[in-house]
Amino acid sequence: MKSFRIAALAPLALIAACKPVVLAPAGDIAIQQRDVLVISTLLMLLIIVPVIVLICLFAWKYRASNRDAEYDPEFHHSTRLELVIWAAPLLIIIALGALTWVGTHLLDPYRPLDRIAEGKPIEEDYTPLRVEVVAMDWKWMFIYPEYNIATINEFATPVDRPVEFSITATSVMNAFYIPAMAGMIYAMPAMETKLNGVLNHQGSYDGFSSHYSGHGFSHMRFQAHAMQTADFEGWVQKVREEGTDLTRETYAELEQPSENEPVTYFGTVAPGLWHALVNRCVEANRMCVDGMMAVDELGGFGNAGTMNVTELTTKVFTRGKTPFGAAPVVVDAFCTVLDSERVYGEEQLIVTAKDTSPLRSHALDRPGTSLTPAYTLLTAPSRAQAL
Amino acid sequence: MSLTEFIFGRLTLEAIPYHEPILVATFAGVVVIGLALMAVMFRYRLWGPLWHNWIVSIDHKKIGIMYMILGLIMLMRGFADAIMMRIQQAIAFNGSEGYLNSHHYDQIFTAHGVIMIFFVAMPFVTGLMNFVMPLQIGARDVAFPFLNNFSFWMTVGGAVLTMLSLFIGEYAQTGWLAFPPLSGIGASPSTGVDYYIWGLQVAGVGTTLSGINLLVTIIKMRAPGMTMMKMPIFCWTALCTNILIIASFPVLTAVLVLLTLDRYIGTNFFTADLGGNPMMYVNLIWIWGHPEVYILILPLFGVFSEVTSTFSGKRLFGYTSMVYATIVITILSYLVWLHHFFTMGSGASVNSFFGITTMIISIPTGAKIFNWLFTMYKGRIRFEVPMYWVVAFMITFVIGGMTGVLLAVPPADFVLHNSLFLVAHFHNVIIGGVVFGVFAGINYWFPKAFGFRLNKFWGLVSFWGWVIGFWLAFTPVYVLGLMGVTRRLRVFDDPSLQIWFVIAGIGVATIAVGIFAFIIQIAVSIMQRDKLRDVTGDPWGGRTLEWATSSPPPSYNFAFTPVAYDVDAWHDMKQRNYQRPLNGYQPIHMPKSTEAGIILAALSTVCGFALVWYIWWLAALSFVAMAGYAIYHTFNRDRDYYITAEQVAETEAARTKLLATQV
Amino acid sequence: MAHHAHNDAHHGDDHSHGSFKSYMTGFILSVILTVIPFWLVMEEVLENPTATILIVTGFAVAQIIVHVIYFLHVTPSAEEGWTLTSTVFTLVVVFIMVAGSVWVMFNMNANMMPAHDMTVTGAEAPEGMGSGDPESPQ
Amino acid sequence: MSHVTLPKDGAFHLPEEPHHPEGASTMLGFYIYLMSDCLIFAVLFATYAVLGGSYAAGPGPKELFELDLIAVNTAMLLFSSITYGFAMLAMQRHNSKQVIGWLLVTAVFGAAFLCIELYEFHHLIHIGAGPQRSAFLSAFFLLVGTHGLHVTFGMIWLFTLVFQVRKFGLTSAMQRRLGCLSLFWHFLDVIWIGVFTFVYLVRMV
Repeated sequence: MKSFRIAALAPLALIAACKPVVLAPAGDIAIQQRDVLVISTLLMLLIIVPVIVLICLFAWKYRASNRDAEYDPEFHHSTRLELVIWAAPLLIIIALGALTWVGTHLLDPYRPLDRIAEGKPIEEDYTPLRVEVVAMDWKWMFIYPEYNIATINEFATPVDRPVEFSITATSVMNAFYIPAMAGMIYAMPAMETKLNGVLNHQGSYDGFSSHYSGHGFSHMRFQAHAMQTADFEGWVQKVREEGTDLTRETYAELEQPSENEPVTYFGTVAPGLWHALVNRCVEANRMCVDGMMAVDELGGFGNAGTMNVTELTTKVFTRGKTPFGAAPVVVDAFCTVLDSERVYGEEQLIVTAKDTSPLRSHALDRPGTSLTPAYTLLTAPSRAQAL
Repeated sequence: MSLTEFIFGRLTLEAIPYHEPILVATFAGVVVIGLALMAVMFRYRLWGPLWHNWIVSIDHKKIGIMYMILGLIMLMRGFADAIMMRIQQAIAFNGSEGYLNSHHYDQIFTAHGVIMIFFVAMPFVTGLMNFVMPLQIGARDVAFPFLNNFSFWMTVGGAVLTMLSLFIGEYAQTGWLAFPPLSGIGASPSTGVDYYIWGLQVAGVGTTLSGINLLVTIIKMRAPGMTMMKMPIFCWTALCTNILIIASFPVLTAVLVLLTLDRYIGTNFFTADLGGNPMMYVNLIWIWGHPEVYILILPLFGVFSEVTSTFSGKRLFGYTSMVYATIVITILSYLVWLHHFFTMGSGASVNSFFGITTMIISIPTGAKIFNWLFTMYKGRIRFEVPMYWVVAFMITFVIGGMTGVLLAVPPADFVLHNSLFLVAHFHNVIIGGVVFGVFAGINYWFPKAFGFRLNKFWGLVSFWGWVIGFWLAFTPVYVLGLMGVTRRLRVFDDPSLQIWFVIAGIGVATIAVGIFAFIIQIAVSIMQRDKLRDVTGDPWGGRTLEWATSSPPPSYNFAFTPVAYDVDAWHDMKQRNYQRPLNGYQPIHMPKSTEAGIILAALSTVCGFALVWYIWWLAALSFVAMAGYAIYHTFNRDRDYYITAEQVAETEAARTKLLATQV
Repeated sequence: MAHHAHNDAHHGDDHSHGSFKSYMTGFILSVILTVIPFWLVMEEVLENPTATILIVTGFAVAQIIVHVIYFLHVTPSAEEGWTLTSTVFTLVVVFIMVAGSVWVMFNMNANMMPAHDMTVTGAEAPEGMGSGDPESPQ
Repeated sequence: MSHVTLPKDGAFHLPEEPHHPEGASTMLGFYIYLMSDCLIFAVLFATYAVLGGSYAAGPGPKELFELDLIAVNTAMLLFSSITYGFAMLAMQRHNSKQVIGWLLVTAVFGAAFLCIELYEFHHLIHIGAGPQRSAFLSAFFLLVGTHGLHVTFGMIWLFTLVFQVRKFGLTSAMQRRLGCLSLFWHFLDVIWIGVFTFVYLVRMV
């Protein structure tokens, strides 16, 4: 395919201008993905090329004006030929299917890296650089929990250090993509996706959203810098020094849509911000999504659950006033047990979820179906004690 | 609520985009052309004939032709969008914002996708099936002729709503599948998404009903002797297409209802706050979306089969395996939807399952390619225009198929998804498959529909314009995809990309030449119609029953119900010296035209418009009127008539005379 | 099942309409198949909820089959088998759609929904359940 | 028409116009329409299956559903099914009076069903558990509501047919229409089996 294209376009001498980052990436994961791409292409060319040749050949040879060619209007069935017709693509697909199965599992974005580059396996006590990525309207925020710093529209990592991204979005869907580093993955509100990758060569690479997300989408770009470890420490220091504080209030301002946002640094990050923003409870008095889910898993909050909502007063990009139905609401940060008792009396029990097993894991080693949490029922006295 | 608000809902003067010069110019153009058309219609008193012979007609052939015209008109609109996007992307470099702001540009790419799929490809496909299939099975009409007319006008209604958004309000700025939360009321509070929803809902009703209609026609109305395995292959693909329509469009309807409720009454299906899950929308809409791809391509596979076999002068190679390949594709198309969102992160097991099922589809598809190949083998290929399209299709489509399988490999998809590579891939299969097939079909069956052939020279100009234009336009798009450029971008930073966009722009201009040449081809052919006239009814040496009757066929299609003994029934008849009967005609029972279809469709369009603009009284009124009129229509018992034996004899005698001039 | 309406010249379709006996058979079977699951759930007859769910589901499937045969008159011979074919095809698609959606969404949620594997005890409660803001309770 | 016997002499056309009964395809067409409707419900069931556990810290099924009511509702629909069956049997005997009678009885049961459902919806919305409260309630209201909407249209259709049977008698066209409504009505009952099992019973275990 590529050579075909090159052949087609060589006269235009444009190849020099072409920087096919997907075919020549700088990160080990992207390199492996590129390899899968190239191998699959070659596998398919095994059948595509002969087919194209045959199409041209038959079209030419059996043209009506060529009276020398054999004409056999009754040749419309041949069991042998039909077996070949079905078997040939089948064989290719079996090979490709095997490649797919293995490749998909090995290159699953949730799977931690087992090597930094070809021939460089990861040492045991190695921890990846954790980076929390937020797709906002329309800019990217990167939080470095290890360093307690954050940036807007700039990402840096030491060369050869595996990075584990946790990705979410504030309002609409985006996809987080640094083509030179690793494949893309969606960024969605109230969800947390993971991506593992590494950059093996020093340099600056393009990063952007690859899923359309509204008017400012085109400018939703950032630079990903891969630097030597010492430079990275210096960069962290620079962010600390030049940056302001990322408080919940600053965050609320950032959440408002804006385009072409310049690179911004934050020297400190409010505690619990990431958890709160993934779970949509940065604002005061909101129940976090994970809290809601824990309650739901135990059967909801009962009839008290009809009163723990409050009207949505701030403008939120994801919700709006509809022509019918009441104004949009959000779930309160809970009425307390006392509230519940006041309204519904003693017998209303509050239940808590307890699940010690990890809920999620990486595709290769998901620990069965341990999704059912253990229940702990609290009786009235212990409830009072708990609160 | 004030009185104006009650009467006009949220429709105000501000909804008319007079501040957008492009739209004002377009509007002026539409008005001028519209007025000119009206003037012509009045001048030549064409309203009456138009109304009686076309608009209320329930003749499947006329409805088929009207579908094709609708597709063609909408193709112009969709293509205009394409040109605008290409120009924007070719100039928006080095800090330039181009000439389209994001509000306008985002509407354009959304509208381009929606229009090309729903109002170009679907009408083309439905139109071809409508025109050809009943003729091929030797039927007098479809099973439910009135419903056919109604379905057509519903499709038009959807198109009208979509087009209205140009001049009143705005269209969706969400991409053609309108994923929430972006399409939710919070992020898209204006009318765009509502136009999208109601346009598709109105058209969707038409599509579903037409699917049922055509399916029942194939099941119930085949000529005697035509068992399932003696059906022309186009009818087989039409059968499978309609099964897919019936079994997938309800999903679209339902998922749009969910979105509607989120937008209109504040439910929480796809919001992120109160337990909703936007991923469910993506999941559901692709359960519809993938079969939709096969709805578009399968009938064209049928067209290619018919054309290859006719122009190679051979029976189709491997009829049986072709049929089974079609059936396998039909069923498998329900098992692959997740490959549209591998990168959403459903985990390796799910991804590889759907990746592999997707690849499996390429086996029957590959078998089909080989079948066409071996139909050509030892044939005597006459290179008329339709055959050119077939060869171009085969070469283009295998490459599109290859990039498609590539995208089905999840690790590769992770670097190519949502990129311009993907855009190039689906244009490669949709232009290379659907559009090429439609042009092959139009060139092939045009003489059947109108009694004269299309001009070959302009047909070839159109062909080369499209084929060269396509490769010129989309090869750079593939390259850009490999350069990591994502789709739907409006402006670019990297100046090295510009040259590729410029080449793509030149390619689109070349396609424009192809489209223009097609229009000239039709105009020239009409002028040369006497020279191009075909009186035999069988200009190509056809093999299936539609070529047994006159061109254009009489309203009753066949004076006598034909009997089929072979897959290539007409070829079989010719081989065995079939003599056309010249007497003994019987009166023929036919359904009557009715205006109910267009009235009901017009009412639903009004209802859709009212719902877009929150004009509740009008929505309620038009809905009640619709229900009332539908009930009223059930009281109408004057639905059929007989074409007398004398009238049949007269028509057939005229044909006998014509045929005699030929010999 | 009776087929005396078969090929009735009056309306020309070959969709059978059933007899008194077939309707009553269907009705009585339906009543039985409805009452038992309601009884099982309302009286909490079985200890094991999973067993109850499976049994109730089984009864629903049985009752759907009864309805389709006795009320909708779908048989291999009706309409030359086309109603049966379309029913089977529809069921296959319904199964793919529902099971597929549940499977896909389960995996997505497992991968992406925020973890909520925390134990809510006194000290952590505001952190987990509330907004993390000190003044959270009303 | 494929079942028409072929001419014995191997002729390529039928000398006589084959008997092409009016509306021969209607029942099959309508049945296929029902299958497509079935898929709409399948989507709604899938939605309920996926979102049915998302109460958003609101009330769940155990607080909201009253099985007694659902049992009565189910009975109403089941009775209406058999009475519609009796209407069809009366139609086979060409007794239009009985047909109308049984249709009206069916309508009474249908109306009772709708009233109970409306009462349930009203009650839920009244206590603050409307479709806007949580994804679970959205999915619940939509699934059950769509079924109710179908029953409502079935009722309108039923009354139209009562009127038409009186006006036109049991013509073949009327028989066909009664047959179609019969399919529709029993189809709704089939859907209801899914609703009472998967929406109510299973969630109350």
